[in-house]
Formats: sequence, C-alpha cells, structure tokens
Amino acid sequence: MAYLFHTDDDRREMLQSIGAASIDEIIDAQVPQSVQFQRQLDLPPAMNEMELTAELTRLAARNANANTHVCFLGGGAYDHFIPAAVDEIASRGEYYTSYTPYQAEVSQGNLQVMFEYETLVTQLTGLGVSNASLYDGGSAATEAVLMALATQRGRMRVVTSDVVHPQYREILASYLRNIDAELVVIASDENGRSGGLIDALDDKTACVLIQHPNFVGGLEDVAAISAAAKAVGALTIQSFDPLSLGRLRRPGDMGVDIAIAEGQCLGNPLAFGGPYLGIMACRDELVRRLPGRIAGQTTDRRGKRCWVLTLQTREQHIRRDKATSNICSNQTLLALRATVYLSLLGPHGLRETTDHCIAKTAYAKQTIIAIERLEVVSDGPSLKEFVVRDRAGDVADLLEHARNHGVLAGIDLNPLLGRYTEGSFTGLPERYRDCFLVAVTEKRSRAEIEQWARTLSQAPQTAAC
Amino acid sequence: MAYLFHTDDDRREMLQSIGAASIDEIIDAQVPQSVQFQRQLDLPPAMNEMELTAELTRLAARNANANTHVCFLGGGAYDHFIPAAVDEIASRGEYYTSYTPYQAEVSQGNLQVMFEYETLVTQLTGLGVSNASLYDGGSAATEAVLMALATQRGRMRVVTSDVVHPQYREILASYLRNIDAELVVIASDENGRSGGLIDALDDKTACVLIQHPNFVGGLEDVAAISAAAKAVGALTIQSFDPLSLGRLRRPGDMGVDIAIAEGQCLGNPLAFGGPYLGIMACRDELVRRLPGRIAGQTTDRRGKRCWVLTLQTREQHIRRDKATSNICSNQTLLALRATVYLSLLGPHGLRETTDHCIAKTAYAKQTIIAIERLEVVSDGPSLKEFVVRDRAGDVADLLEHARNHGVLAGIDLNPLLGRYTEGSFTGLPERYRDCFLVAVTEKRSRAEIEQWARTLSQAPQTAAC
Amino acid sequence: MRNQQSTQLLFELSRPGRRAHRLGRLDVPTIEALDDFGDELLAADPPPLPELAEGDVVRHFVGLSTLNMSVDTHFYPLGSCTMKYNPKRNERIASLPGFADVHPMQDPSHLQGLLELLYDLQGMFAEISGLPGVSLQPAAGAHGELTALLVAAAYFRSIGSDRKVVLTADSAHGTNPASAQMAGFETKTVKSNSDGLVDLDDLAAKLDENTAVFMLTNPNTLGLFDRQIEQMNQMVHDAGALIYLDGANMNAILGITRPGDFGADLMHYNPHKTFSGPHGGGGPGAGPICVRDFLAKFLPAPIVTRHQTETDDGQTKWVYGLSEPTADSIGRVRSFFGNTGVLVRAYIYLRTYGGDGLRRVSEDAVLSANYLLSKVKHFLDVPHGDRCMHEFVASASRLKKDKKMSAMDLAKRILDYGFHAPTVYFPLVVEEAVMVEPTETESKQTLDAFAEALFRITDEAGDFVHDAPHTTRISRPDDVGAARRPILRWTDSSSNDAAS
Amino acid sequence: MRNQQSTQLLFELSRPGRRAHRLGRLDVPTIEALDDFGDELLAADPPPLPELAEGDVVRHFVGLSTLNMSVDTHFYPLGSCTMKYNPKRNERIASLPGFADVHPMQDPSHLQGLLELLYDLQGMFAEISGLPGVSLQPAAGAHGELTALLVAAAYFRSIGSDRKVVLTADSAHGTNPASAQMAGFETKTVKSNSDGLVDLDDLAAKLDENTAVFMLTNPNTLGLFDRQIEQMNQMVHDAGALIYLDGANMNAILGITRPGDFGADLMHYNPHKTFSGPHGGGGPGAGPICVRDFLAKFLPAPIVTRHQTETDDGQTKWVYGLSEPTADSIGRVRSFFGNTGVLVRAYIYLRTYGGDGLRRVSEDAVLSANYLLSKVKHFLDVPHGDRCMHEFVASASRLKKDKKMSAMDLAKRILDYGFHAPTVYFPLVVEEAVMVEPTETESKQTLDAFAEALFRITDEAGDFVHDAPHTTRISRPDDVGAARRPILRWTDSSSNDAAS
Ligand SMILES: Cc1ncc(COP(=O)(O)O)c(C=O)c1O
Ligand SMILES: Cc1ncc(COP(=O)(O)O)c(C=O)c1O
Repeated sequence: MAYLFHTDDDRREMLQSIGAASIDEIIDAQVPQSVQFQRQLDLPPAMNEMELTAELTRLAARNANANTHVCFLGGGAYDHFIPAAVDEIASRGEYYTSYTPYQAEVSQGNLQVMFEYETLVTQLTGLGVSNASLYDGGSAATEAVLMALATQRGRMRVVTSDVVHPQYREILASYLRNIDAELVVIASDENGRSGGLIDALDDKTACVLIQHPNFVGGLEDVAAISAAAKAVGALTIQSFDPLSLGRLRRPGDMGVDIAIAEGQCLGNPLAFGGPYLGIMACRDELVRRLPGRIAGQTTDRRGKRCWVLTLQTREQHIRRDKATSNICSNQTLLALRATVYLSLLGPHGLRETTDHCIAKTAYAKQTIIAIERLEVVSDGPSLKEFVVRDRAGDVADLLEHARNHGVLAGIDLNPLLGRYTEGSFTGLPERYRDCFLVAVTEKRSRAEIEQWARTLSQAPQTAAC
Repeated sequence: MAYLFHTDDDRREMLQSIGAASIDEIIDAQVPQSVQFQRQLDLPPAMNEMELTAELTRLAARNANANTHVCFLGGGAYDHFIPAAVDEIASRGEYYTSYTPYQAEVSQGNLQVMFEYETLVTQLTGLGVSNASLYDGGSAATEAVLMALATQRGRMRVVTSDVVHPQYREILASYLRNIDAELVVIASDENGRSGGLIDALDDKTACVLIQHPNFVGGLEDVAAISAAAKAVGALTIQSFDPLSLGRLRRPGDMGVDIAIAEGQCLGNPLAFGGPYLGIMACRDELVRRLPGRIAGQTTDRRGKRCWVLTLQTREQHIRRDKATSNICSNQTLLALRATVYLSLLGPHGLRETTDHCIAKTAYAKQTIIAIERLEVVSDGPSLKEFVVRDRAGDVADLLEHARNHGVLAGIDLNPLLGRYTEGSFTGLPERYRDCFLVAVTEKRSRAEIEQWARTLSQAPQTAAC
Repeated sequence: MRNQQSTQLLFELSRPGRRAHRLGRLDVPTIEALDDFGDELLAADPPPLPELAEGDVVRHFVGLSTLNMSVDTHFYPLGSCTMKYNPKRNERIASLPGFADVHPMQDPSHLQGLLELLYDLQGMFAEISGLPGVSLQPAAGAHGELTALLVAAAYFRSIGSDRKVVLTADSAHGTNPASAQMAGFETKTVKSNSDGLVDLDDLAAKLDENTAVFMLTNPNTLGLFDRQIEQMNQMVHDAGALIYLDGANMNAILGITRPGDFGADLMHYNPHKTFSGPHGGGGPGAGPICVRDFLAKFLPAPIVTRHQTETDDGQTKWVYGLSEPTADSIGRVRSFFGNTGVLVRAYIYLRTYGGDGLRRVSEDAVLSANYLLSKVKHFLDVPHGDRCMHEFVASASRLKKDKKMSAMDLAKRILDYGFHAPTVYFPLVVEEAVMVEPTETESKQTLDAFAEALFRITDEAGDFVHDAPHTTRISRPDDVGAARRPILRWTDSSSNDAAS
Repeated sequence: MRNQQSTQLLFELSRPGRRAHRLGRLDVPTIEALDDFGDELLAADPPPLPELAEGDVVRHFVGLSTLNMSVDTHFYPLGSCTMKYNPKRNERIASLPGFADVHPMQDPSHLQGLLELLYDLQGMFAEISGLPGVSLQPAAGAHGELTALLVAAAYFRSIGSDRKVVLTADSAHGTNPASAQMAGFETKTVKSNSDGLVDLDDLAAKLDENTAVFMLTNPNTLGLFDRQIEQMNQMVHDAGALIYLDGANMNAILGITRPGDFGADLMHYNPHKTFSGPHGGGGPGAGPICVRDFLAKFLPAPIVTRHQTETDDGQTKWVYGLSEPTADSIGRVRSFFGNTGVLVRAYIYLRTYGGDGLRRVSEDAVLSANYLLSKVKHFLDVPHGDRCMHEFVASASRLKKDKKMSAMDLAKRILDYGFHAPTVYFPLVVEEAVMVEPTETESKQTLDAFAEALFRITDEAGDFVHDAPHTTRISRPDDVGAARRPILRWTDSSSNDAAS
C-alpha cells in the first residue's frame, strides 16, 4: 500500500519477535478502548500516482499564476527570475530529505551551506552576524522587535509607521497583545515617508521598525531615523529588500541594528505565500539575543576545519522557557536556495538585477502617463514598486479586467485601508483609496510592460471619472 | 561569458605560463591562416538565461503534446505513465553528467545499474544475456539482423513481413544495401498476421524478423514461426513490446533467439522520437556476436564483488574494423530510467499495466462500434493497438478535426502504404488504405476514451460514405 | 575520491571578475532613473559577494550535499522527527506552475483549484483530529503551538478570565515552554511518573484557577500513549483549563484515536513529519492547528471558505474564498497564507493513502517500533517496558557505567555503520536517552541490520567507540570552542585556519 | 558512513509481495478481453522482476549514484570526450512538455515551435561547419559516421563508381574503421608521421581509384591541428575521393576554422561533447551530419523544411514541415526523427553563446589545454611538442621504465586525489598515452590542483601507486576474470559470492 514496506509475511515474523498476536493487541494494551476511534477516517479514497497526478494537474490548471499571466504583483513577494541551477541543487535528496544537523559529522553539507548563507547575509546587510533563517519576513520583523524588547529591558514602546507592510504590523500586534509592550504606529507624510516617527521617539522606546523601500515603494531616510533612535537609546530595525542592495546602501552602513527581510525574492518560488525565508542579521553585540539556529566554524578532533550549530544556549531545546524564541524547524531549504542564488548573481549580477528593476519600473510608470484614468501616486524614484490611482474609482473592476486579459496588474489597496488588529492600526492611510500597488521586476520584458499598460488603458469604465 | 571561467587576469597568467603572447599566437602556430575563418559565425546573438527561458517557453507552447492533448498515438512510441521517482533519480548529476565507465572504481554506480538493467532485460525476455543498450528499437532490429548474418555465415536471406514496423524495415533496407544480403518482405494475411513467412524460409535464410504484437496490433504465432526457422537452421528475431509481457509469453519461452525492443515505453519521455532505448537480448551462445557494451560481475583486488565492462573484444575501441558494431556512446541514461521504472513496477505492477492496456483498448473499440463512419479493422484481441477504417475515406481531415478538439486520435496509415526503400518493400499493404492506428495505454482514463470516441463521431464529413 | 575543492568555501573559490548569472542589455529605453535617487541612498559598490562561474556553483553545492546523511540515502531513525520516506510525486506535483508560481496576493476568483485543495485539506485535518476549527497559517510545529496559545489567551480574555499559567510536561519538547513564554504565559512543569506517564498527583497539585492550558504530548516523547488520558481530561477541564495536544507524534495514532475524542481542545500537526513533507535540512515545515468549535472564531485569518452558487445553466457549484479576520481573531502570525508548498504535499500524501491507508501507516509505524524494541531490549535498557507506540527510548546509562560508552558515543559510532543516529539526550527524563523512531517506510531487513549494528557496537572497545565516527570526513567537532570563540561568518582571516 | 545496503542488488533487496507502483481498480467497464487471447499467447506468471517498495528503489539508486564520478562533482579531463559543464538551463527547458511530451508521429501543423527550433538548428550546424546539407537523424557520433558513409556510398553508386575503400588514420577513433566496415567498405590504415600528423607519403601510397573516403580527425586525437590540411585536401580530391571529418574535436575550432572551408565533404558533430549535451553515463548523444550541397540529396529523411505563406491579414509567415525521402535518399538509419532531446539542448547552448561566444569557447578550451600542457611537460613527456589545440597526449613510458608506473597506474592514482582520470592508452600511436582534455569550463585553480596532483604522483612510490586507488570502495577489479568466466546477469547463485 502506497509507501509501506511490510508484506504480510514480514508482519507475521515481526509480531512473533515482539511476542504479540496482532497489531491490535499492541495498540489495545496502550490506548484505552474508550478513546479508540471506532470508524474509518472519512477521507477521499486512496488514489494511485497516475490518477492523482492527473487530478492535481487539473486543480493546478485552475489557478492563474506567473506562468499563465504576466505578473505585476508585489507587496512582499515577487516574480523574479530563478536560475535553473537553483532548482537542480535544491532538489537533491541529500538536501531536502535531511533534517537539522544534530549530528555534525554527517551534516557538514548543510552546516557549511548555513555558514555560507550567514556570511552572504552579513555581506548583503553590512551587519556582523546572521542566523540560519526564520519563518518569513513578517514573523522575522516581530522576532526582531521581541529581540529589541529583550535587550532593552524597561523600555516598552515599539514605534513603527503606517507604510510598513500591513501584514507585518498585524503579526506584531498579535504577538505583542499578550506581553507588556506598546505598539505606536505613526502616520507617514503625504509622500509616503516615515520621517515623522523621529518625533515619536522617547526614552521609553525600545526600537523603531521601518521598511525601506517601504510598502508603497517609498524610500526612507534610514540614516536619519537610526541616528535619532540611537540618540534616545533605541534600536533601529529595518525591513529591507535584498534585491535592492545592488544599488541601495546596506542597512549596517546606515546605522541599523537589526535588519530583517523576506528572502523569497532570492530564488524561492511564489508558492502562494510560503514556504518563504525570514532573513535576520544584527550587530555583533546582539548575537546572544538572536533567535534561531546559528552555524559556526570550529575544528574537529584532528584539527580539521568544520562547522557546527553553535550558541545553542539561546535555543528552546536547551533553555526551554528562557529561550530567545520558540523556533525549532526553520526554513533551511529556502536558505539553501538563497545561497545558491546569490552565488550565481555575485556582486555584478546583483547590481544588474537592481538596475534592471529600477529601469523597468521607471519605464512602466512612463507607459501609463498618457492614460487619463490613471495617476502615478508615488513621486520620486522607485526601486521596483509604485502606487497608481484609478481616477475612475474602480480598482477592483480594472484589475479584474486585466486578469481576464492575462495580466495580474497590481494589488488593490482598498481592502487594506483603515484596518486595526488588537487595537493597533495595521492598515494603510486613507491617501491610498482607489489605488493599486504595482511591482516590476527584472523579469518583465518590454513587451509585457507595454501589454500591461495597454490592458489597463482598454479597461471599460463603469463609474465616471 | 555564459559558462566560461577565465577572467582576463587568469588568461594573462596562463599565457605567461605557456610562454605565448596571445591565444591567437597559439592558434596561428597550428591552424594555417589560409583555412582560418575570417568572419564571425552568423548565429543569433547570445541570450541570457532569463530571456532564453522565455523564448523557448514560447516555442514549446506552440507544440501540441501529450499534456495539452489526449494522446492515442502509438506506432512504436507510447504515452505511458512515468512515475516521479524515475525523473528524480535520472536527474541526479552523478548519473547524467558522467560518461562511459572507463574507470570502474569511480563508476560502480553506473556499472551496477547496467548489470541490473541487463538482468531485468533477461528476466523480461527469458533470454540469457542482454547488452547495456542500443540507440533505439529500429536500429536494434537492424543490429540483430547483422548479428544473425554474422553468426550464420553463408546465409544471405533475411525474411520479414509487411506488418513489421515500416521504419524498422526502412532502416534494415538502408543498412543492407551495401552489404551482401537479400531482404525478403512477405505479405501478411488479411488478418494482419505473418504466418505466411514460414513458407519463405529456406536453407539460405539467416534469420526471420517478426514483430509481436505487430505494427497493426496483430498477434503473431511466434512459437510456430521460430520452430519453422529452427527447422531450416535460421535464427528468429522478435521485436517485442516490453509492456506486453505482463501477460504475453516471453520471447525466450517461444523459441526466439534474439529479442529486440523499443524501450521508450519503460519510463522514457516521448521527446519527438528520441533519445530512446534500443533493447537487445539473445541466447547465451550468441553473446560473442552481441553488439554494444556489456557490464559483468567480477571481484576487485581485495575480493569484493564489483562490476566492469566486459567482453570488450567485441567492441570498436579494441577491434576496430572487426568489431560486432560501431556503437560507442549508447543510451545509458535511458537504460537507467528503464531500470528504475521496472523496479517500481515489479511483476505485479507490470501485469496490472498490461491488463489495463488490454481492458482500455477493448473499451475503446467498443465505444466506436456505434459510429457508422468507423470500422475496427483489427479482428481478434488487441494488446494496446488496433486499426480503424474511416469509411468516409477522409482520415486526414478526421484526425485534423480531432487535433483541433484536443485529441491526438491516431496515426494516419495512408502515407505508409506501398512504400519502397532501396528496392525493398517498406510500406504497409493496401489493406490499410483509409485507416488509422490507435493506441490506448493504461494512462487513458475512461473519460478520455469517451472524449476520443465523441470527437471522432462529431467530425464533419466532407466526402460521402 | 572526494573532490578536495568541494569543502572550500564559496568565498575561497571566488575570483574577481568571474560571472555566472547575467542580464546584460536592457530591452526598455534607458531612462536616467538612477539619477533621481540621490547619493545618500546609493552605495558606491554592490555588496562584496563572491564571484563564481555557474560550473563552480553547481559543483560546490552538489559536492557539499554528499556530506549529508538524508532519508534518500540512509536509514534515519531520529526519534521525535518521523523521518519517513518523502514521496517523489509530492515534489513533482507541488512544483506545477499552478501551485508553485501563484502569487499570494492574487484574487480568489482565479485560484479556485488551489483553494478547493486547501479547503479540502482543512476538512481532512479536522477529520483526523476530531477538532473542527482549522488554521493552515502557522509555519512549523512550534509556530502552531504559539498560535494555539494565542488563541487560548484570546479565549480566556473573551470570557473575562486572566489565567496566566501553562503547564508543560517534563518530558515535553523544548518548544512547549518556549511557546508558552512567547505567548505571554508563565510556565510550570508537571513531572512524569516512573511509568513515563504524567504524574497525576503532580498534575493535580499544579492545576488551579490560574491554569490556562495543559500542554500534553500523547503519545508522549517516550513513545508511550498515556492511558490515564480520560482522568487527565476530566481533571484539566474540571479546573476550567484547556488541553493542548502537541501533535508531533500523530504518526502513531492516525485513525486509531483522535485528539478531539480523547480530550484535546487545541493541537498542531507537523505535516513535515506525519504527512511526509520533507524536512529540508531543517525546514520548511508547517504547523496547521485544529481547535474545538468554540475556539474557532479566535483563529487567525484567512481561512479558506466556500459557498454554493448557481451557474448559468442552473447547476450548483462551489465557489471558494478567503475569510476576512473576525473581530475576535487574534490577527496574523505570519505574512500571507501559510506554507502552502508544504500543505500541498500533505494533501497529496493524504489522497495517496485515504482513510483506510492512514490507519495502516500508524499500524506499521507502531509495529516497526515494537519490533526494533524487541531486538534492542536484549542489549540496551529500555526503562519504560517492552511495548511502545511509534518510537521508544532506550538508555545507555548502564553501558556508560560499565564501559564508559555514552549515548553520544553510540550515536557517533552508528554513523560508521551507515545509519543516521537516533535522537540522544532527549527526552530529558531518561538518562543517556537513545530515542529511536524507525517509521513505517523502512524494511524489516533495514531494521534487522540496524539492530545488529547497535548490538555490535555495544560489544566494541569503549575507547574506539569514543573516538567514533571513523569513516566521516570530520569527527567530533569542538563544540565548546565554537561557542567560546564564535566564528559566525567567513572573513579573510577566518579562512587562514582552513586546514581542510 | 556509507549505506551498506546500497551496493546490494535490486534482486537481493526484493521481498515477495512488496509493491511500489500500482494501478488498482480499472475505471472502464471490465470487458472479458483477456479471454479472447487464447492460452498459447499468455504466460501463467508475469516475468520474475524484483519486488520492492518505492523507498527501496529511491534509496538504492540515489546511493548507487554516489559511487560515480561526474562533471557535476569532479574535474573530468577525459581526453576526446569533452566533459564540459552541462548547463542546468538545458535540462529545465528541454523537459518542458512542449518538447518532452511530443509524440514522434504528430502532425507538423501542431509542432511549429519545435520544427522552427530544429530548422534553425540545422542552419546553425551548417554555418559552424561550412557544409550546407544537414541531417539531424543519427543517434551518436559513430552513427553519424555510418550515415555519412552510407551517403558517400550512395553518391558513388549514383555516379557509377564502385569505390570500396575507406582510409582511416592510425590515430583515429575505433568507430571510424568500425563504421566503414558496417557501411560495406574495406578499410585501410594511414600512418601518422613523427609529428603526430598524417604521413603524407603513406596517404599518397594508399590513395587510389578505389578510395571512396578518407576519414580525418582534425584536430586529431593527439590534439594537433594537421597543418598539412591543404595538401591532403588536394591529394584526396584529386584522387576522386571524399574527405570525411570526424567532428569529435570541434570544441577546438568553433569559429576559428570550418571543416567545409578546409576541405571536408562530410562530417558529424558530437553535440553531447561540443554542445554540452550531457553524457548520461555513456549516452544518449546525437550525431548530426553536415555534407556538401551535391551530397544533400542522399541524406536520410526527414529533414526539417520551411516555406512562406500568407496569413489571413496579408502578412507572410514561415510554415515548417518534414520532408519525405527523396528518390536518392539512403532511407533511414533509425526510427523517428532523431535524438530530439539532445538536439534541443544543443540549440539552447548555441543560443546561449551566439557566434562570438562560440569562438571564445574554443579559445578558452585551447588556452586551458596549453596551460595544463605547460605545467605537465615539466614532469611527463609530451611527445608531440609544446603546443596543442583543446587537448594533449602525454606519455608515461619513461615513468614506466624508471619506476614501473604505467599510464594505468597514473590514472588509478589520480582518482584518489579527487579527479577523474584522463583517457589512457588512446590514441594507439602513443605509448602509455595519457590524453588530457580540460575543457573551457574549469577554473585555473582546478587546473593547478590537477597538475600538482599529477606531479606528486610521479614522486610517489611505484608499488603504492600500482595498488591505487586507495580511497574508492573497490580497487582494480579483475577484468580478465570477468571476461573469462562472464557473469552477465544476476541469478540466485551469482549472488552467493556477494562479498561486498
Ligand atoms: C515533540 C515535538 N514537539 C514540537 C516540535 C516542534 O515542531 P517544529 O520543529 O515543526 O517547530 C517537535 C519537533 O522537533 C517535536 O518533536
Ligand atoms: C574521436 C572520436 N570519434 C568518434 C567518436 C564516437 O562518437 P560517439 O561516442 O558519439 O558515437 C568519439 C567518441 O568517443 C571520438 O572521441
């Protein structure tokens, strides 16, 4: 049956060795009759591989995706190109069917990759130390805040802005609800920047959490914010876009203490939101409060260089309720993919990628200038994301039209306006009513960008301008 | 550039070590200026991986295939199901990026697989020995004939029938054209069987080549033919379908001396005709004339069991013009896939597969009984292939209609009628005018079979019945 | 025959100017977009990543992979981790573009296939657990624990209670107390009794009106099903607290008993264990949770929903959607929907076995563990009797006394025999613990060979075993040194002691 | 740490009743179809294949794979085989359903994408060779040789000539004479001179009115470009014979010189070498051939053709098709179109480099070989000078005399250093030949490490090297025994001596 090995003969011989008459006898001896399940589980009947492949191919075919449609969706997950070598390496059984390197001697492959990943993250961020991964960008942001709260004992305020990813703020609000901490969400200015949060800083502030480029594509003055935070003794946490760093300054070079990111863009498939990759790096001094696994270099009993999991006294399996986090299984396979991806890019490939995003985004903005119905809301330069307003006030229909013409044209921002979670503002400001968010990666060809603009321009208008 | 490693610095250092000023100097010293190519090769400009992937995805999307269409095509290549484990194993670099096991110590993986493949082929065929692969079924048939001619010195006649795969006969005719041999193609009877070739046997006959099930799906009386061949001292060569052997008797059990097959059906993709897998097995006594590589068991210097290429004095790299064949690179990766595939099937999976082909083929015949325009030509039972006549005499249009409705409904036999190659009859008999050949594998669901019948029944008729 | 270059670091292989991935010429008109950025935003140079050719990269990572043991290459009886066979069809199907290339912000109208799958998966998880409320959002088991505890906290808040204590078993996994702490609870530990089960007296002593949740692992980490379950159920609920079930050991009880039926109010699954999602060298996993009806409204959003509509031709069909957070919802615990890729694999697994098959999975897992136990008990102590569920915990403490051979030594030496080691030193309640979980996807031949190897080791010289492993590239790395003088990233200088 | 079970044979792992792939219940009404077959056709039992679980199969073959060296894991300087990096994009793209799942008997009308690709590939092959007639049909280099010789035979027949002799070089690959013999020719061997080039006197002596074809490898198997090419061209054509170029060494001359321009009338490519199609553990390859215009009509069918049509909106577009055999065609040499999967990879490779890039491939290949030669010549004899094209042949004969260290010993010992061995004992014209082809896709670091390792070996004790390899699972298998008492399949008894 499916993947089972034992034949009836095997089972008979095994029972004999055990000294039991039947498997039921073994179970009955342990599981009280009263709690045993009396019927068969009501699941769809078993299917063989051939049927299942056909059936699931059918289900898969009913989903629009970045293959069937041209994808301009972003908001934290992006359709960047994934080189074939990434897939080939990550599909090796030695990687994907192994587990946490509890036995270093037979896990040097995974451990060395973790060490390389950590080094690449420090090179990317300009910070001293990286962990081996967290679940995703959103939960990493919250872990960073918890880390800051733990290192800044006595300070309870967490200051952030309304153009930080709404979902990241929702997570923060959920986690902070049950612990002693106050979440302060300041309003961004009309250009979608968060300079105003400098005024909200005080000596009760444990940390500020900013995103750069932020959710609406705005570029923050990170250096100024981190300087101000430092001045009041608070830590600065930046959510960054790894693929912006071919051009933008590195978090560590702008005074950031903890940098976190969604690492999906580094060679990981969109996969409807997961599994993704939570990246976290921090200044050297903060390492003892860093959550998650860390691989470090050491030598073996014959003096050979090798790698081990280290600083484990931070972790749940040693420290239990005193651990820096509860994380156990993490996102190693995604970190492997990011490691391969970055190895393939190198500094020049990374710069090219950022530059292509910038150039294509600028071109995309230009293609819709002439469309009366649309207005580019984001002023100033864009990395790969910007906001467009539908003057007709009919974003949902506009995007539906595009979808039906093979284009995933943007993310409707209306549902994100004015939301609250556990009492904190986790929505976007009213300024983005009737708007949608557009992402243009290096993968979008000129023809696709023009198709996007054309499709938007041809959408029928139901409401008046 | 693409996959090149050397940086300009590398090149400089290397030239220095060589003692040359430039790469041109090295080339000029060897290749006369007069034959040097003076312009740049006129090829399309280089493309990066991202663009190329997009471009080739576009080209791929313009090909109907067994994924976009329901496939009822056979004629020697079949849409059987390929379990995922086959792809996963065959895509390991250690298999697909290695080469012929010239160094046995670092090729035990490939060598053991070859030995296992050979054993599986002997188990399938009931013959004593198999080689490690030939190019494909068609060239294997010819290699078998050449082998028979070589072992039967003095006998020049090769007897075959007009329901053996037309392409196999074309290959045979091409190869035999330049050597002393006579190809005799006898006519099949009205039921598409080749019993008549028994009468064509004489003491000049080196071998008979039959196919069972044959090209039109007919089942031959192999035992009778091989007995008759044996009686005149000729060898019997059978082209068999590996996936028929879950039910049909094995070649070796029916007196066949050399069995050959197209191994595509054993876990190999259709791939527009190749790479495929030429299977060849023979009786033990014939092994010294067997073409191609053979892996055998031996022991190493410490007495450990291991595997090597053996009986190499048959081969071109040792015997040059005295070799049994010129084959060097073969189809090892496809043989690996077949080995994995057969390991997954086992005897019971093989029987199930044959049985499902038989049952679904029978059902397909039944679904068109009521369609007036169509007539099932093949009488008697079918393994997975049968011939249908279009009474409207409009096969090309009928199949085109089906194609436009998502069904690859069959192979038009008209173009194959009455063909000759190098003077030999390599076509099909006139009996199959206005006919098409239909293959139904275990992969075809009931719904697909019914869709096939429905589509055929709904084709508009241009000519009258 | 090992490629010596394969253990160099990427950074050591790097050569200035070498390239792999390139984009080259832009196909859009160049707009001087960079000029708008202003110098304060821009870095002069890109980050100092290594510079490699594609062939470098591939050979490097392929080579490194061969230094790992894995389920695809080795028997991997790592207790508590359920290292079962990872079906290849799961990988193939989950990578279809219709699953792998779906953006998380797409509109449900064009995702009906995926949402149907996820909706059905919610239903299957509910059926297997006996708990109807399901959230697929958490990213791993520990994350599921945390999420469920946030749900419990919201529930108690909603009824005006401020219970602040979570009870965890001393045999529990470290994530249990760690999750409780993260969710804002205090933790107290309940002892195990000499049978390895919950000490009911201790439980009674610690249960009070401040107890919010009792976190139970059942079968527990000793591989024992706690037959006192009904009493515990009674005691905890009588005290007004909830029972959380750590579902890491579900592989023992699929279709045999259901958490919801034996008293659990909330639980998580580890699909990367029970439902064959691969472990990925440490992750990703997923941690879907199931809860009782009255707790469902506190679950994070979105949940997959469906409703019936009529099509143009008068037929009814289901339309699938994603729920908005309810007013009571705890909010989110991660971005986007969840670890969809892992969930799709779980779905394929469940469809492969069906209801009947799933019970046979657990039966064979239990059979294999008991079989191995019946062999191992002849040469290793197994403190908690000679029956178990899907795993058992032996102890090397006698061996340690007699021959100075510790659980660690056993674990290291078994690697030489070509087997991954069992989990050691967990659970904490057994001295020199050796925790063996064979799973149902190993042959009797393999189990025999493993038992035989373990037996042989117990017969080997202590010193020899203490120096093991002897056949791996490295042996007994200096953990203490690693933690004392941490080298956490490559620098030019860290590579100087590269003596490999 | 090696899994001991992984070298058991499938047949030894087998257990009656164990299953992997299943189909189960039929979804069509059961018609008693089997009854019609009659007993004489049917076997009582299915063939006695091994019985395994999916987990058995995967672990078995994954484990076996790790016993191979390969380009993905090791430097593989196997002379004459061009073991360059196999791009991963080739594998991904070639497995798109629009290429991989196309049936060979499909109608061209629905294959326009693939046919366009193949048509363009014919053109690229023609451009690179300078020979306009192209057939993509042959399955490997040797098959291409044979096909081209059949074409030559048909040509001579067409002009009423019955030339029966093919001349091959003594340094030629074994496939050359073997192909000639299969095509019905007699073969004669032309000697090499002391420079390793064709001995023109010998060529002159053997060329006569019976000579049909002179098969030339240029650069030859010594890695030397024969600078007498123009004289040979003259001599052979003056004698009324044709020149065949064995294109196995095209990696040396892409864009530098073209066979058609230096006199070849027919040639084959080995795309699995030159154009990075992987070698697959021994194959598949492909063997497309190019011929001069006047030979094109003899090529096997089908060839990809195209013609222009007008679309409904007045635009012109190309329509691609497959040719029927001409009356002069030699017919077929294999079933269906050709090794399409390999050809698609070659196309991707050519599009990746473009015309300029392809010349740089050859330049770097030549540079790497000369660099390695410049290092190796200090400790090994290189009989044919210190310049080469893409490969060179050293000789271990002095080493053999001095230290009893043969080419074979060198080859075996280099495995211990983590490198695949060069080709040895080929070409036959060099004693104790060591034939090294580094290719352009290896780093200078790797070439340095390889040279260093070779050098160290020449310094090692002869006996020690003679027992090498020391780090592989097996060492120096008994080839003689294998051939004398051949065991060519597993049987219950053959497995008794399984001492592994
Ligand atoms: C008993 C138990 N509980 C909880 C967990 C945590 O699960 P995860 O690693 O998926 O976070 C584990 C995993 O190791 C476990 O074994
Ligand atoms: C010089 C030479 N010619 C011909 C061949 C034959 O090519 P194939 O192996 O593709 O048949 C080879 C391959 O090894 C070769 O090296």
